[in-house]
Amino acid sequence: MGPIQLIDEHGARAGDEAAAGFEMPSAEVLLGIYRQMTLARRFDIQVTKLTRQGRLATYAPGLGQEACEIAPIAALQPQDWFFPSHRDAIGMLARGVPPQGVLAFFRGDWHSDFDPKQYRVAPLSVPLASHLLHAVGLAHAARLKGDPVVALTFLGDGASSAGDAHEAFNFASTWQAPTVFVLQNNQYAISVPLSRQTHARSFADRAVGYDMPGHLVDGNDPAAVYAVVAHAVERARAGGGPSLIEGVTYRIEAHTNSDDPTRYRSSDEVEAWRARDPIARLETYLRGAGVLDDEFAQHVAGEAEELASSTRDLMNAEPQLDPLELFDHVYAAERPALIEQRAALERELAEAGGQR
Amino acid sequence: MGPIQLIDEHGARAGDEAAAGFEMPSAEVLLGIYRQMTLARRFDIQVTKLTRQGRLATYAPGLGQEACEIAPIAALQPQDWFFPSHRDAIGMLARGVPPQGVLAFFRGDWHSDFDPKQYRVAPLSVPLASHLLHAVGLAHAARLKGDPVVALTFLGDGASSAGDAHEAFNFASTWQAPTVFVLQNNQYAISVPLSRQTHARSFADRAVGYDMPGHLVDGNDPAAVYAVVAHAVERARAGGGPSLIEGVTYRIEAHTNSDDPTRYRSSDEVEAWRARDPIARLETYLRGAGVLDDEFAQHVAGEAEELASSTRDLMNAEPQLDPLELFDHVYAAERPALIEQRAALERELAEAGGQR
Amino acid sequence: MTMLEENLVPSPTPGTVTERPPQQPAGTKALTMAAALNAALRDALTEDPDVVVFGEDIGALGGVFRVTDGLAAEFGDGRVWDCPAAESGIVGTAIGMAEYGMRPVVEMQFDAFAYPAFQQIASHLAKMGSRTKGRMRLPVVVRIPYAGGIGGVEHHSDSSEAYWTATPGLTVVTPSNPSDAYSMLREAIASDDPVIFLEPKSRYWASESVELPVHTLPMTKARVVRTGEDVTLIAYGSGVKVALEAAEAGAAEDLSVEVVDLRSLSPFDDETVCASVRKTGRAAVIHEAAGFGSFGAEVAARVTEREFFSLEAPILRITGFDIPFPAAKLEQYNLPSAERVLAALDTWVW
Amino acid sequence: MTMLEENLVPSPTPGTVTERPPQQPAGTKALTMAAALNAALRDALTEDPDVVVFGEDIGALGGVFRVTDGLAAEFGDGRVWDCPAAESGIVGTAIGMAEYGMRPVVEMQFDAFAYPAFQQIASHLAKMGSRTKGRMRLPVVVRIPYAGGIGGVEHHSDSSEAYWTATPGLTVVTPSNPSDAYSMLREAIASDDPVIFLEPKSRYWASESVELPVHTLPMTKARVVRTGEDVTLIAYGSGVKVALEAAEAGAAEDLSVEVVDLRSLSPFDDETVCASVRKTGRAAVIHEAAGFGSFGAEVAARVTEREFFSLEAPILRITGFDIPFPAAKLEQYNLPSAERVLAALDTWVW
Ligand SMILES: Cc1ncc(C[n+]2csc(CCOP(=O)(O)OP(=O)(O)O)c2C)c(N)n1
Ligand SMILES: Cc1ncc(C[n+]2csc(CCOP(=O)(O)OP(=O)(O)O)c2C)c(N)n1
Ligand SMILES: [Mg+2]
Ligand SMILES: [Mg+2]
Repeated sequence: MGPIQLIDEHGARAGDEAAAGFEMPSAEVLLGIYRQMTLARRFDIQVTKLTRQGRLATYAPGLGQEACEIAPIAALQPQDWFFPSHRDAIGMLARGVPPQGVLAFFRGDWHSDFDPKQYRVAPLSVPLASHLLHAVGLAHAARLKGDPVVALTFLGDGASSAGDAHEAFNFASTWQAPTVFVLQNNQYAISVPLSRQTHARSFADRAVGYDMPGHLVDGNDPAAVYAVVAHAVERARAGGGPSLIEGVTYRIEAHTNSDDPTRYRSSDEVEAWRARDPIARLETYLRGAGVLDDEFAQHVAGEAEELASSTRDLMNAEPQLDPLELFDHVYAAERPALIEQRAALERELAEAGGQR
Repeated sequence: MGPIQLIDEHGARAGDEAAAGFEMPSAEVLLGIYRQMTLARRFDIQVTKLTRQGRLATYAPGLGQEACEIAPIAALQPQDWFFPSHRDAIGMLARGVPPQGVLAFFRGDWHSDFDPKQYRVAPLSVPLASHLLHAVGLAHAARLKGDPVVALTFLGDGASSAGDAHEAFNFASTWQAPTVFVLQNNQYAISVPLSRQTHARSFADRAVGYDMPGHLVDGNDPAAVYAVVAHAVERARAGGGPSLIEGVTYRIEAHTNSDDPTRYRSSDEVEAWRARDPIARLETYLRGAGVLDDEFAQHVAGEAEELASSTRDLMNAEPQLDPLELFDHVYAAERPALIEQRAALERELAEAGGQR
Repeated sequence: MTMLEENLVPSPTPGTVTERPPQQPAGTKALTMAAALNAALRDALTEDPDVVVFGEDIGALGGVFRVTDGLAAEFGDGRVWDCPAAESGIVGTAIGMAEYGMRPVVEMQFDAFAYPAFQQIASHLAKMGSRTKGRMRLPVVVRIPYAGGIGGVEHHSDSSEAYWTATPGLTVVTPSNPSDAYSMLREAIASDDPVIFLEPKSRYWASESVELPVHTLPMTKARVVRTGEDVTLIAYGSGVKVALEAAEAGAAEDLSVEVVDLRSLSPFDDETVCASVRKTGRAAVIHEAAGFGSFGAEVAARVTEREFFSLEAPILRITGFDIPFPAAKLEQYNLPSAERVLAALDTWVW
Repeated sequence: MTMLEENLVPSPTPGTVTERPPQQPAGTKALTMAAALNAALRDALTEDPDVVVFGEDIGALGGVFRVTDGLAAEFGDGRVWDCPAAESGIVGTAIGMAEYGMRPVVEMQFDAFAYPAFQQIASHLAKMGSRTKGRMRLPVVVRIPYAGGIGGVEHHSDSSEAYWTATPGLTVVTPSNPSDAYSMLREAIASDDPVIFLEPKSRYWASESVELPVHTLPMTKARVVRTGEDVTLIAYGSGVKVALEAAEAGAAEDLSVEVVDLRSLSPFDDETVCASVRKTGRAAVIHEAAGFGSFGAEVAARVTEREFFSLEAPILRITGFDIPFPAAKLEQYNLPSAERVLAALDTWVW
């Protein structure tokens, strides 16, 4: 049985078999996703460009993965939490974290610079799959407190190999913690292809070993991703436990600006996946369904341009960073040693006239 | 579908459905297993007793798990390797490691005191599931060298929760390394029952996520365990890749001498499992099949007593340990610091007249 | 410090040091360190609904050292529970719970079994506070029974403090007696910073007459447990007993020994330690961990940096050898002893 | 030491320090440390069929730092291959391969990503030799690019040496230049003991004129890279460059600075270091890692133990602050610099 699909590659409604009983989301939901994906695409392209220009330390583009990044976020309620990985800047953006908050990490201003509790978004986590356990713990804590909170977290095909992925699946299922794991199978872990990462027929199969639902979804079909994730989220909220969802997609861009994909994959392969663009697919469907017109499309395009230019301005302005702040947050409690070291750096900077 | 069974709880040949296509091992094989199980049982009881008397630092009894411990060893060829866990003293014994070699760890003479290469048995590994990766690595290395070697390793229901268990399953399946994982599900991880360890219907289900064969076996049926493991071993040897086999069994004794099972399980439960004794089951079957007679049984019983008394003598004699040897094996290369420290201890001992 | 008495209690693992029977003053209660820790957890669970306790075998069994004895029955499944045998999972989920406002206290069954959680501790637990500019603090306590002296088998006697003290963002403390155990664990649980709470295994059964709740010195302060004039012995955990024995023996030889119980390894109480060293002019550090690259090196280095000109001799380290911790029957040769301490002091030119 | 020259090579991660263009003497070849390591792996793979190389992205990509560039194509899948992204699995399977007689060289992509392998390294790799009384040695090399200076994001700039040096059973070495990188990696691969091979990221692109194969000092020996009379700077990895810069600047102020490149952290070459300190009477240790509980503490403590009476002043430590490694735009404030070294030396009473 192939991946669940609601909109086929040509933008037409998929057959019942492919839909596997999942319903087409409402026009309103799909328009919202269309808008967020469009904004995300424009943001992503802009940031990738700025990174090439050296404005950011690094950036992991989500280009081509917008369906997996955006649709799950649309399935959350305000009180829910999102635990992103290195690939998920646009997911964070869609969840409401402002560009500065999303990009501080990538520019190298600070490891994270937004209030996780305000947006219910954890700092993006780099150590593969390690954040899955945080999602499980938070979900379990909320459940113990009786709050209707669901934790959504993303991982990649490479991260699926980490021991923490297994421990997270096992803790979540054993505790029946309201957690939804979305595995974005974009075919590569940097340069390592699936065939060297796993022997599984699908990552969704992993769910069997934890007796939790596992769904294999067309990761470039935003409607299918939304339907399946929304189902899993509400199931978790209702006490039904965790789910694992694999979205089959593709990383169109390089892993990061410092990667050289020509060393490990063909441009034909990339072009073939470009043709399966998730945004174009949704747009075709929505226009065909008569719910998306030029006016809305232009309006969203305009928003996207604004976002791009404000992001450009943001990244072109040097951030005002205070090196002395390095000492201020390491501990909640006061530490004499850090007070001394802070003072030492302060003296050094004063002598050097603020420069180093 | 229940666990695979070739001999039912009453010692009768199980039905075809339960056998799931596996064949009854030859009388010769079963007699050999009967003998090893009997020796193991007696050894285990003796060592447990000696441990209670304080002759050993600790011991993790295999009582009741002899089918899972012994039958897989019988399925190995001389060139194959065995990677035991803390529970597997009797498996090591069955593989040919002499009592002193098996017990040095438990008495506290040295962390391991036999030549792994001589017996193709790795030192018993305590950190849960960590040794599974060693088995996978060794199996892969042998395959790269073109040697027909299979690595067999044991883990428990608790160890299945460790990240290393997943990483081992994933590396083994991705590399198609000739490894056989035998998971002894004895219902508890010290005091923690299955329900708090996993939500899986069976651990054999985990295999699905790695697209490797997974077999659920009656872990107290030595014939079934042998048949399934032997099949997996030869499959692996032939290049068919790894398998995961869950044996459903029970830890009759305490976790170790320092455990108090009355705190977490009922004696009724223990007695119910005692009634499913794997040795009695095999004996009934073999006698019914007319291949085991009193003479053989008595002969084996005699061997068992000899083993018990020699083990008793071995453990009652204080080992001759040289504390200076502590410095001799830390590195293959010479270390000035260790030479100094060795000399310092030597002086100290001399001054104290060898005592401390 | 309150008077210490010790009694003979069967250790959950064999080979435990046998100790003097207790004589308890009226009105107070003889309490082992294990019981004191148990009481601290009980009181914290009672006073703060956000405190939860979980780990391996900490429920019905009460922990392999019985530190959590009775808590699961008393507080129920939503507060105290057994979880899968996976330490990364334990610390990782504790982090998530703390992010939702809870105060998890988790147990690593033995020192070496904290290693699977190393990434969660070093890359997340220690860093989340600074990572988020203090917006997301992680009030998690990781309890780790550590060090040897109980005849444990391999991996059951590691002294892992150097790994944690080398990790900025962690607070690392270790009590050496029951009253500190209670007081410091309460303070650790109340702290908004993650705390690595190291429990010296061989001291679990040492008992003391104390009335609970007891509040001793702040968790981060060192304590002079015996005053002396000639030399300062700097110790912590199980090393404090060794230091006190050495001091006692030294007194017989007219050597006046001051003993400092660090209590907190990170942060380090420079004030108390340096004041003592300024007074005595000589110091030695005692711990079970292998000497090379150990925490004792930090103690020697920083005290020397600060008090070089008041030191009459180099700071010595009496530690375990630079070898993996030995098997049960050989551990005695690796553990610091009063004799070894005094012999080391003799190497100084006086 | 052979003359060092440096050139500007784009770092695989942004923000790399830019360096002088190379002038290479005739007959020799300008080689970066990354290229030297690549050559060492190639030569080892060629000479010993039991050597295998695997890890994340070390195949077609050639490693994120290109250290394994071209090896997969040249030696094929059975010798050099990409594996799943799981470090415990990488070290754990390497251990198993070594048990079967192979000599695996594995790469941890960045320092902090070795942490998932912590248990495999501390509880197995380091202990197997002593555990088996030397019957089963583990000739495994774990390559770890470490430290900062390349503008990396979080977890990409940790200095984790203190974790490894505190672990008996490991040999821990770190080259500071291309010729040592080649020579030491060859020696590490040939060693029957497990070696943690720390590669200072910021030096990958420093180049040197050298003819291969080059055999420098034994891996476990320190080297005096600059002689001086007034003070000894003890450094390793990226700190050597800082020390040499400080020495150069010091010379301008009539301060005669001797610089020792440790090369091996464990074992420690007491002989070479103490001889230098006896001569100068003053010493300072330089490293990027946070100072508290650092390897620098071991250096200061052991040298003081041995040379207390030849020291005119306490051994200083010029290190990173006691904080998690900062974000790219702030790392410069945390990294030791020649100015900071000289300023520290000024705090001594001369
Ligand atoms: C524990 C750990 N090891 C290694 C890395 C380095 N690394 C960063 S991204 C990456 C590949 C991840 O692949 P995948 O999970 O498929 O996510 P993708 O980048 O494809 O979105 C690796 C190995 C890391 N971040 N964490
Ligand atoms: C990494 C690690 N954590 C904790 C322990 C302590 N421990 C020893 S045995 C055990 C339970 C193991 O249960 P299981 O895997 O089912 O094996 P069994 O003892 O039942 O045979 C635990 C938690 C350990 N050995 N390793
Ligand atoms: Mg991927
Ligand atoms: Mg079990």
